[in-house]
Amino acid sequence: MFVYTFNRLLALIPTLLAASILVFLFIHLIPGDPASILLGDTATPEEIAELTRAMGLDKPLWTQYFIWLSNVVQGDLGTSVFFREPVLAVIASGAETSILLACMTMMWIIVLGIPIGILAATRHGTWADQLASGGAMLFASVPTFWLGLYLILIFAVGLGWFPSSGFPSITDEGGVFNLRYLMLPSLTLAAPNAALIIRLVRASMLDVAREDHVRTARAKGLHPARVAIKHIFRNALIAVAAAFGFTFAALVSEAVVTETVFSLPGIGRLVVQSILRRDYPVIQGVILIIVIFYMLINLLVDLAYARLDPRVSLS
Amino acid sequence: MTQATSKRALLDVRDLKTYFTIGKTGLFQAKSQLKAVDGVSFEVREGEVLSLVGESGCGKSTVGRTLTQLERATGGRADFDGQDILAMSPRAFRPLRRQIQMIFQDPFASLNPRRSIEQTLAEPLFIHKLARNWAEARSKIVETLEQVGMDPKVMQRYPHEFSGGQRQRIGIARVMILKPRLVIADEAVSALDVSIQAQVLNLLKKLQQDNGLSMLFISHDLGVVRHISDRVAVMYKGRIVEMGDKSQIFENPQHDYTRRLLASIPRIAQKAA
Amino acid sequence: MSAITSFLAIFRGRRLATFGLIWLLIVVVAAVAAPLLAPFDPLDFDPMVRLSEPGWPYIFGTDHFGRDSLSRALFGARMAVLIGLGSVLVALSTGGLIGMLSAYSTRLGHVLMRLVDVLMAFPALLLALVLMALLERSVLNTIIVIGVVYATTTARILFGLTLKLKNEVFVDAATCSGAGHASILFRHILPNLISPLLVQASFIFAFSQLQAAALDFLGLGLPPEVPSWGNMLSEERIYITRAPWLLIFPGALIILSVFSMNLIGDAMRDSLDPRFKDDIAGV
Amino acid sequence: MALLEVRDLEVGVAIGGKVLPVVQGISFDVEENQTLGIVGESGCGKSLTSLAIMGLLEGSMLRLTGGSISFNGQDLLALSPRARRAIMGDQMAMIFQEPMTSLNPVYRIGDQIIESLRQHRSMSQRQARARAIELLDLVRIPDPERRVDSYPHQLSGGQRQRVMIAMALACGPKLLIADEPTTALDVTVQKEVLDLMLDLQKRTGTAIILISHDLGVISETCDKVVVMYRGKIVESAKTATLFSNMSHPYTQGLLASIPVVDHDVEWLNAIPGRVPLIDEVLPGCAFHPRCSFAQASCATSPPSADYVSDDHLVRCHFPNDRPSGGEAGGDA
Repeated sequence: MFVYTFNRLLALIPTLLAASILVFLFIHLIPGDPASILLGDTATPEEIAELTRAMGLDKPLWTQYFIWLSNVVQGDLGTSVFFREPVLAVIASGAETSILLACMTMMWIIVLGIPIGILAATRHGTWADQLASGGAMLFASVPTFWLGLYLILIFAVGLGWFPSSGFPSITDEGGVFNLRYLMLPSLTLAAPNAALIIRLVRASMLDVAREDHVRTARAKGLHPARVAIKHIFRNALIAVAAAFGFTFAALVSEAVVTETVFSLPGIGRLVVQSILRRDYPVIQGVILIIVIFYMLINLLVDLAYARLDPRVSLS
Repeated sequence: MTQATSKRALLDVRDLKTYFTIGKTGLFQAKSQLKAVDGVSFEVREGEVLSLVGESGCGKSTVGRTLTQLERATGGRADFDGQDILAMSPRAFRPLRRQIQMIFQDPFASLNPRRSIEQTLAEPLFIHKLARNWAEARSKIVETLEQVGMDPKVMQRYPHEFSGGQRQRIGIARVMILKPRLVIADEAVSALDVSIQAQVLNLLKKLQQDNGLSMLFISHDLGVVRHISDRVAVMYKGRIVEMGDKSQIFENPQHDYTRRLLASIPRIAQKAA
Repeated sequence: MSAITSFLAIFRGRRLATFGLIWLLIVVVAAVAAPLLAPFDPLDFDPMVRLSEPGWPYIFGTDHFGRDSLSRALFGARMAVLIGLGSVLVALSTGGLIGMLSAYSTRLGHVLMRLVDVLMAFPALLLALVLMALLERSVLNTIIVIGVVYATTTARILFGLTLKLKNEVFVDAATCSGAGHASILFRHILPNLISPLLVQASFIFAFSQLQAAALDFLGLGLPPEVPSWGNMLSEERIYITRAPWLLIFPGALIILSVFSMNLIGDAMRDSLDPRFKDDIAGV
Repeated sequence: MALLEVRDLEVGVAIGGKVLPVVQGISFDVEENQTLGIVGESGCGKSLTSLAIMGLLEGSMLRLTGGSISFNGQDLLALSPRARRAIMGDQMAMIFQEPMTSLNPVYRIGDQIIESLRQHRSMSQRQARARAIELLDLVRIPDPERRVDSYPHQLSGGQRQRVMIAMALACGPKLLIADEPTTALDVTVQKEVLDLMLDLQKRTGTAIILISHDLGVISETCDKVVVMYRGKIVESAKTATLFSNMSHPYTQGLLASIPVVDHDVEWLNAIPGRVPLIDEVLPGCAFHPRCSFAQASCATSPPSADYVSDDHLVRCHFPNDRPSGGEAGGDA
């Protein structure tokens, strides 16, 4: 297990390096002088000269890359044009909101997606199945922001059950009750993804149900519910686990929209605002961090996958 | 059945080796090798049927796939009509493919589901320039389909419209249409039901005799092997453990493995016969 | 002819998917005939009638500039079809070719699929946002960006499918007949990829609508003056309480179209060869 | 009274709103300590018959449309699903054709045997594990204490089939249904597995239904044989009687189609044509289009199954008007 994890981490390095080159090149793809792009419109010629020297912007591209990379490795992602603060600090300020939002969303996805998926598969062909799988497909077809706006209209403006926007930290007054601010955003974000998981659980279970070993399990005289959970769902979980990596990617993408709809101080909204503010150092930093995070998530998914399926050899 | 010993070798295989690299998953893991075929020598003479018989994983199919360049040989040589076909580049080997043809096991997988029977049978004709136009191709297709016992009217149909036995006949037609000199039959009747297997086996035997074909017949079924071969080679773990005339292998087996194989076959106790 | 009948056969006994097909036909007709069908110019604004409720002559009501919503929705169908088809074209042609060639030629595959892996390390909408940050807001750029995002997944899928097909016995059989690489790739492998590609195309079409709407909403998609369903939602979102119809109509149009396309894709996937089904992750 | 009595069993497959018959009027008895062979080519309905007896048809397009199954004096079809499950895996067990896919890949083989044991016997986990090791030893898996913790993919095909047998025998069933148990195995392994099954039968007295397409396997292992063609029994008899006095043209043709290892045959006496499709309607004898003895009446009226001698049942209009056995047997 350890050796496998280590091997997998090593295998990430080339992809990560390649991705970092793309992220590095991002600044250079923008028309204009990199130093003025990084410093924004208000920069003085002295500042530009200083940055050009510090980042080796007058040197060949690959030298610039290594200077940038060594800065990144030391935690220096540059300075935000808009905030005049280190990029890492700017990103960190949005981390709490985004991570909590992601966790709550994942909870909804699992709590809603898996049981409904199992229900649809075990009641295959009945009205319950049609309702669940048809409903899931409908939810997967709804634009996230549209759903968010209507949830605000109904549950925040109309019924007043939940706040409509913003998120004070859970360390502020209110403590964990501040999580109610994330109720509607997490449901919004969960809806399309839970829908995908419902469809996936159902489809994988129907596939597994046709396999020979399920017939063996039934021939033992096991109760159908036991066959469904222990033999069908357990094996279908392998395919579902593999999809959680994609779900995470979808989550990151849709979080950008959701955080914007609900005005949450998270990393997603930071990306959009930075793009609109042309705050390129922040964009670059956020992308790099998300890519690293995404790769680690995929590694976790692979490890979980290997645990779920003994045929995947870990040695 | 002719006495084959006097005939000249059409295919002469010497010390054939085919290894596969398997199981490299981590950076620190050594590659391991699977020696599927590990030093096999035999010859197929003009007009004879040599069978390669053995159990699953013994490497018999890999021999056939290596000789048709579907797998790359690791070592050894195979002289077809005096030329080493293993040393040839795929491009140089291509013209020779007309003479060395292969029949596959699975009649459901060996025909492209998106191509009609006519398209499937015409393709080799056009590749090897045995037909200049569709009219010529069609007349050859009709002739070959009749040869394998199929109604030529089925030409426009697609593989899914046929049963397993019919598909295998089409597969044989694809081979016979090129008038090859050597046919490699890889478990050609194994996937068929007994009554259909008998039909196809009779057909193969008749085609072989009528055309004086040389055949390398790869099979796990000793009954089938006895029925069709002149000589038999028994394979075990990548090597040939015993080779000889059919009568010798079946009546007077020398190697322990051959004996065990023969003893394992369930016999029909038929008193009245 | 038989291709059409066998396509229609998929919808036999599937009422929802048939409904989806009909709805999409309506959208296509609306897109083609928008100038004939639209009662007003979609860009013409009349401050006198701003935010009028649905009724006569403004069947879907008017927006806060006083533009006719129905006319904008009809021209929006144009954008929907254009973006859908465009993204499909970009994704399938680039991603499809990369995936197919990579699987067929192992050496080329190593390089190309690494590149795809790297691109896939960027979550979809994020990749689109970053690309849009570099580009001007325009219809063509939106199409290219969404197409590129789905080109990566398409390449992955086609890589897997081609690898499977390459190992099919009928490919071996064609090799033994003497067929060359081009013939194997285009006569033997490609025809077997058509149906999976169509399924993939229908899912890309569906997703591209959602992505385009999201980009519009974030102010990074089509130029604001272009009448698209996403822009209609984006511009009028602050009027959600005063004029809810302004968001309901375009929202419903997007949902119905995406839902229909998903239903069609799902129906088509069900009719696929079971071996290929798992490779295509749709809804 | 026999252990298992099957009477007029009918199975249909639901396709496009219609139910097509795929198994029709199957009747036979299985006694304790006896092995009954069911032989036929693919699509003849032999596997469906076994699934119907076991109670595994539900949940698919297949329906049991008629007949009765009495097991150990109980009418199985009258039982509640719960009572039926209490018999499955306990008094009646089954092993399947594909040893590679018939075990759940994600569980250790020991746990899969233990699951069977604890489903029907009140046993502690520890007791069940000890019993699982005993069972693995019984089916001659080497080093059972260690192997009990193996996953299926770590075993060979033959070993997996032994595990399947161990699992089936876990609760000491009165009837074991083996559906093509050795078809996917090599001949040497086949022999070992068949020998093992017969040996265990000798010790436990279990009745066996062996389903196979291989007349050789049937001939070597069974006491009684049922030959099926297109969903019906065409001939059944004691093994010795059947193989020395084959009376149905299909059975004779089947035998003549097999290339034997013990002597040379120039041409096989193959049955012409192919098995009719399930939606083809044949008003007369289903075999008549392929039968070289067919007469006009064969095409129009279906033959009934009649006894030609004690225990020897044949479904043919002319069971005695032809030279029997050897003539079509194709010896050269």
